[in-house]
Amino acid sequence: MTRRATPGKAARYGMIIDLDRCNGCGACMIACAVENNVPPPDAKATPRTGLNWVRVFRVETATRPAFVPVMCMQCGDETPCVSVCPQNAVDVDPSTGVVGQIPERCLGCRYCMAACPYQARVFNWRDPQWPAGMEQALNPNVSARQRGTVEKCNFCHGRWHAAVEAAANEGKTGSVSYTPACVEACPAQAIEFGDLNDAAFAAKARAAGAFRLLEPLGTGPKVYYRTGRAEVRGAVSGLIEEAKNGQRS
Amino acid sequence: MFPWVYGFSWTPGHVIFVGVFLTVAAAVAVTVFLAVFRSVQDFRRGKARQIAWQSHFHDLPASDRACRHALTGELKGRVCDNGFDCRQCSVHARLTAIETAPPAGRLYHRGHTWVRPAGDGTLLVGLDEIATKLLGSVGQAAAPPAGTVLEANAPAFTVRKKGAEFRILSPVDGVIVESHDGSQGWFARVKPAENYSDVHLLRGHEATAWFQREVDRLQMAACQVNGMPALADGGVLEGDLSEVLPPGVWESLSAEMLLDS
Amino acid sequence: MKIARFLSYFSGLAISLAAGWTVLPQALYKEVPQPASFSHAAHTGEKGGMQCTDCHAFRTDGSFAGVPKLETCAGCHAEPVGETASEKRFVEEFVKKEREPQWQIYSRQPDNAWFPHSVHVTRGKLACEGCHGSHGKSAALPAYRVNRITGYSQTVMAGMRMDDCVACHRQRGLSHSCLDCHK
Amino acid sequence: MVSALDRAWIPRGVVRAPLTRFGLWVGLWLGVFAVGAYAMYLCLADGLFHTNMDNRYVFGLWIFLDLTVIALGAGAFFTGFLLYVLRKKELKAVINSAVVLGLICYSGAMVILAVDVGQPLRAWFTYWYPNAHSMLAEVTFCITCYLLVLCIEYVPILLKNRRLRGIGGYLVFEHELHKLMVVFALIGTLLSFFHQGSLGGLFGVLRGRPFAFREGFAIWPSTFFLFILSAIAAGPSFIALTTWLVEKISRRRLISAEAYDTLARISGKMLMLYVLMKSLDTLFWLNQTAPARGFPAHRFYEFGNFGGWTLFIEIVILGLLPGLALIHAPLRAKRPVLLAAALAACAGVTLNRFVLTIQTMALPTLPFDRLMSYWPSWQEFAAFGAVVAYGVLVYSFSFRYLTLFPQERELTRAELMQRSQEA
Amino acid sequence: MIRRELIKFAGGAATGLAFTPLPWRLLGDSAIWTQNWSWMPRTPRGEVGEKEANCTLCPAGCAVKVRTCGGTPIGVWPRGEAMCPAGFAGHTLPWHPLRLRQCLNRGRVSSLEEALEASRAAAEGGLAVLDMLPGRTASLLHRVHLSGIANARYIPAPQAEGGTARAMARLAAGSVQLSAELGRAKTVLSVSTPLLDGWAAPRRTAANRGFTLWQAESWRSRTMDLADSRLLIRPGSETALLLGLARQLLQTAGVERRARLLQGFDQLQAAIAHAAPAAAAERTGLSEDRIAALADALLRGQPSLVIADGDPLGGPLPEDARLAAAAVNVLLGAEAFSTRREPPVPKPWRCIECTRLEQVDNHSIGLLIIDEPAPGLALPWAAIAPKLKPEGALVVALTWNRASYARRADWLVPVPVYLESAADAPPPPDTGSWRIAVSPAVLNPPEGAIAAADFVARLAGAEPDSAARLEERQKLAGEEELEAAPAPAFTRILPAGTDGAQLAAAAAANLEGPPVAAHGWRQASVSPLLGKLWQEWDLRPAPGAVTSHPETLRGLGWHADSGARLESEAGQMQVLLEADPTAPSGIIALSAGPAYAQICEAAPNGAWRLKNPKVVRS
Repeated sequence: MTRRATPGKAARYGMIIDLDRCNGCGACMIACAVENNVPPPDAKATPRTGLNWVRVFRVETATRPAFVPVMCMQCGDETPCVSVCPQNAVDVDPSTGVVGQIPERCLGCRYCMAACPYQARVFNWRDPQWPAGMEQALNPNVSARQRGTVEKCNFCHGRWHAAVEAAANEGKTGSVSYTPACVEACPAQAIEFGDLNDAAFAAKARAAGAFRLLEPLGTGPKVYYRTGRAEVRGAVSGLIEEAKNGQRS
Repeated sequence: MFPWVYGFSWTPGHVIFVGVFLTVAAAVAVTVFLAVFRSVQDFRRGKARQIAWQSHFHDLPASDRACRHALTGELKGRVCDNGFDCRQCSVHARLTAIETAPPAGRLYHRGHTWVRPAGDGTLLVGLDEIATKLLGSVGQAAAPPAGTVLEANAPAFTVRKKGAEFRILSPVDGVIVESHDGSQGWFARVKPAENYSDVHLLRGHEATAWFQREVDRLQMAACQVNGMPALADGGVLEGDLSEVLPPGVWESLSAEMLLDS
Repeated sequence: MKIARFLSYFSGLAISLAAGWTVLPQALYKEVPQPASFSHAAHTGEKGGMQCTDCHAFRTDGSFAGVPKLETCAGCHAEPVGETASEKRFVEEFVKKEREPQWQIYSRQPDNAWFPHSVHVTRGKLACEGCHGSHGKSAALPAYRVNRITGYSQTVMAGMRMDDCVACHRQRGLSHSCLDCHK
Repeated sequence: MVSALDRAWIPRGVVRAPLTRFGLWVGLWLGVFAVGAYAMYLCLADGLFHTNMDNRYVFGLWIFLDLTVIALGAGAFFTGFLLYVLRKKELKAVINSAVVLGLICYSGAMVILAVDVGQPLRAWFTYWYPNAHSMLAEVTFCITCYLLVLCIEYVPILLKNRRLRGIGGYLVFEHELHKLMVVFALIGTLLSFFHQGSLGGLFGVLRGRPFAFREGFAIWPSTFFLFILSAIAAGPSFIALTTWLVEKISRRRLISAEAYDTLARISGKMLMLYVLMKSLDTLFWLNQTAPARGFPAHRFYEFGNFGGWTLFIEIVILGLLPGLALIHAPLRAKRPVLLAAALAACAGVTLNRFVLTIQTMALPTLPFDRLMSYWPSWQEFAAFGAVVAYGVLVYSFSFRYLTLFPQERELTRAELMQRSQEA
Repeated sequence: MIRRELIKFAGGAATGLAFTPLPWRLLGDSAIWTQNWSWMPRTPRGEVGEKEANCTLCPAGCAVKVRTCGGTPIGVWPRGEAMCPAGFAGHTLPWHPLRLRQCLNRGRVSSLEEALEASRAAAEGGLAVLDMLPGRTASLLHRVHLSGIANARYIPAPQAEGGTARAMARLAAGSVQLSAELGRAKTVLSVSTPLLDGWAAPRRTAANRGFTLWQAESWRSRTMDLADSRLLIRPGSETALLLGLARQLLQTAGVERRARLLQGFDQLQAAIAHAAPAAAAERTGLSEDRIAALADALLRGQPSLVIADGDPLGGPLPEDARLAAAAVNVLLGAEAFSTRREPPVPKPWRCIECTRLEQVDNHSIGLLIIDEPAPGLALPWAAIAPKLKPEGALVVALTWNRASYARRADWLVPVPVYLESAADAPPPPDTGSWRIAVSPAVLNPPEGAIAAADFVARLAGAEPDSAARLEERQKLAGEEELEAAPAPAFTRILPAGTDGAQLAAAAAANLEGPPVAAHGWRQASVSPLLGKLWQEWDLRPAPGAVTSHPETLRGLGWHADSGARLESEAGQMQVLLEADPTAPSGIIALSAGPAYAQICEAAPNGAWRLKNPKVVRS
């Protein structure tokens, strides 16, 4: 259910993550939490009820373990979460390709979380709490989400807003370029962010060795992974033919 | 949901979805409104009491709804589905067409009341033997005053006794001219309405066969409570039952017989 | 006898209609006093001679500064300039004690809405009056009424809600997808 | 004074438990309801962390039992359909009980959904900004409509009460409404056809969950039709079971053997049809749909506790066997066999709902993720206990003060006649 | 009749209500209310600006830019180089739940003046300043102010980082500060040191490290995962491995010829006499050809380097391991070492000498001032306690939090933290090139907070002007970074007085300890947000997590995912037992949070040791 896009200005943002560079330090997870005002864990939080918009999996392979950051893939075709949300709280944004999760309309039925093949959506099981006084240090470009609503990575849409605002200040229109928090935070520059509509970036995304998670499901994810190690590709992509040579524990 | 709401979009899927929902909601609303409208109509046309009896009748167990002709053995096991109102009953019309004896003596109504034309064009209405047995003479039971309008099968008056109340159905249409304390057996002299017909009342051999069956029923209902003086030879009980029987039993027994469950 | 039967029904109907249409709109809003009184007319009139942008300016990074801070007022009002009592009170209460006045903002949008003035004013060339009405010409601050349940001011609930923004975007054929305005 | 009032409200010609025993029974279930209400308050006021659900198990005990309760509540619309549309007269004995059961199941499910949703105050958004493609939006619309229809069907039973009958035109309105009952039966069937189906569609459309995803006809996945079939199969069995249970508790004979037989026969036929369609669908799914999406069958069943046996039990033991028992007349005549088969049919539907909600969540989709297990917290059990208690209370009061089983007076009298012959 | 009228009236009112805005407004407004709950925080409003700074939370001192909104920091982002996860949450340190905001005297709120008086009174009995993060300008200022106080000592807390470089300094000619220049090394052997994980290494990741890494460790650490070759050794067998390696290196002619000329060659011979390849293999658990392959790789991959510092929170490696590592480095020619260039100190500052903790004799400190400026710094209390006077000793903790040393201190004085006052980071351990990394004051500290250097200055009656002095030093040092000077020639293999046999004996002695590999992640305690990595996700072991192979757990009778208490003579801490099938069996990996140091003993050889540890099911 997407409204008319501003003509000639649509971007399809995507990411390329180089699994050979990522060393699982977790800087992207903390930077993402700071940028998007995600509350710190409360006493009873567990890895299964925690709020993380990007999660770095450790994947055992025959040689060295690989570290795989998994976030919302902003699926382009047949977006599973958009078609299931009963009140249109989820919508593919025409001008950026980002799948928008609007907490103000979300009524917390969590059906989109069941639909997401990447489990990239998390739920506010309790009221978010920050240490006293820390509200002054929250990011003004992102609003805090209430208890009982779903939230997910939106490619740091707060930064897209800031970029649009800056471009407007100089009178420019059209699609803007900006850097999400995890891309800026990665010490190994393992994550690349760009517009899949622009040929160079798209070519790099579809270069040899690049693959997408759960591609045969046909949801059209926009986050590409790249690795030179066959056993990592087998273990991470789970595709039948690669799985043979990559040992899966 | 509606076109002026922000999220509305004219895609076929959306329009069909909302359309079906609105039509179903409308259908439900119309049906309920229709039911209410018809009820108001019935009220206006005064058919309320009639319908009340009809729907009440449907609740009675099948054995209480035996057709008069089943009693006399003409129709095996037929159950009346018209609230004992044989006036519109096609089966009855077919059967009585054969037998045309003029009504002589008392005509009985299934609610245990009888009617007897008193020479001067009025009708005498009274409780039959079983009803008087159960309720004692109508006297104590404050028969309806003169001037009340009676309707066949509608409650003529209510008998309140020992904390229980039973309504007595009126066998005829008409206006009460004179009421009586029942010591001579009748409790009201009624001027019949113009379209009065006593077709639905039992007479002659029907009455006797019906009366016999009512006695069986009375006896069977009475033996529901053990320790009751059961009559070995099937003779009729003596005296006023309301004194003899314990109140709980008497009350359910009378309700049984007067078809007021 | 017929009307009498429905008398109580219609009286109930009348009372609830009256209550709903008159009492509710007033009861739903509560009035919050402004910390001090302020007259736009006095400042921008021929006596004051100031421009809107003297106080409501854009910052260097293009974001809109909104209501001026105390030091902007203290610039001219270190000492009472005019002779009105309210100005004298303002100087004693706030300027002398350096206490930042907590102005109630009429057009304060909720936290989840992103309204960039640079897009609408700097690039879009929209006039302030378009959304804010003639607030700039008012002689005194109108009463600030806030909705008890939602916490939005009456100005926002009346004319600056999502439907109003979307209507404007639709007129101009601009995109109004969720992520355009929600943050 | 109270016992007199109580006696005045109990319909004549039937025998009910003495007020003390009934009061005890109500007190017990009120206690269960109170505990559950407290658990619901905790979840609504504090937050859903009181449950053991998490970002993987987004649906837990509540959604699983909701689906089961609504599937078993399908007895209401199906009995109504059979009685009013297909004129199966003997079902007149159970129609009132079926309607009350349906009302309890659906209203209970709605209450639990209100607690399960993170922001219940925004529930009306689904009506105001509906997403036509979402199965959940369709379920929400249909269930609320059908709940309305059920309430309308419950009204005549209520107005038949001995005391209410006396007031004004109630009986007249009841009579007129009864004449229009056919319309409500048809609307009920249409609505139930869609929401039972959509509840199945909820999981069939999940492109992201190959374990649950099914292709189907137009926009409806095959689980849409399977859910309807299984609900129709389980509905009559559930009514037979509940009637037998009420007979045991109240120690009165309520419906004739012939009514039992009809219920069982229809349930059996539907069950056989369901088993056939379910087997076909499973074969197609295991060999064609899932492997095409990169998920060969072994990836679903290689984990210890959710092995292939769930599939076998669901289709064969709780599907085929009860089906055969129910369609075979002499077998069906023996009451214990009928009851066992009915119970098995209901258990089969429950297991099917369990597999589609809990097992779908348990299985990992990402190759490097792992199987996770889940056990509900006491708040979840207590909250559902409250709904069950609410149901039992409504049923108990309806059974005591309204005539749910018209044949009961007939049977009681026949029993007395028999007893008097022997004496 | 009235009842019927009432019902009718209510019915009329209800239908009327449906046609008023009341129910619909309530419905709409209550939904909007759920979007603006009063207890949800409102994000700050104001101008978003950026300010260049350096992160001073650890010696790496990464270049950062602090994004502010209306003057309050709302995020710290890398400026050019990389940053570790904790750096991104550094700006929330001022609001850390454990933050100390007022002076406390044993829990009672008091004032700075009272603290100063009590300190002056106790100072007569001998003043000592224990600096938990030495090498900063503030450390210099401590030494400057202490020069004005009679028998005052400045004690830098022993750091794990740079241990090998300090050991190498004792082998080089002339007293000089050395630094392991990882930038110039081609092959590195890291022994139980988290080289790629928090050892001042945010800049160094698996992809851009520029050298081949051999990691020798006794648990499956993150560096082990990312290393090129992995050597799983038994806990405590570091010295045995290094001596075996030395013996292997001496097989090659060139190395032996050069080594003969150096002093202490005979002590080395005595030490490696017992380190026959079979013995070394048996002690470390590696195969002989694995050690040979290691030696061969180090020789061919010159310039190569061996680092055996140990873990910042798990405890430094024993002295003998560092000496053995130094010896191996000398055998390899140690081209990768360089002389550390210190930023210049302004002429008028006269500083007293540093006294190492071991040199301080017992019961000699009347007033101990602990300067703990940043989170994640640890030193066993058992090492400090004996130094205090038995009676009348006063402990003043100038600390940022109410937890770590606060339990032991009589006085707690709040200090400004990162971004609350101008401060600089100590020199980085992995490079000799010099720079000053200063973090400016973006926020004002809570009133009542005083910089540690100013506290000591006021104690000494001097001017509390630490900010001005930092600026003075920064101006003096100028902006450009001076390259590291080449390392001086090495005249010895083992320092004078090291008895070779004693070194070999120590190698054997270390093996008796419990098979516990203590390791810690210093950045974990910077902010609760770091819990995202170990509590809300399992990317890192939680502080206090005991992880080992399921069989090992079963063997010890513990069952996984259960809480327990680890007790030793010096104290106890809460632990969580976790089973990890990919962990090496027979070894217990203890993720030491800040609490671990409190329950350790400081062994004479500098390592932290758990005195007869017991695990009690809690």
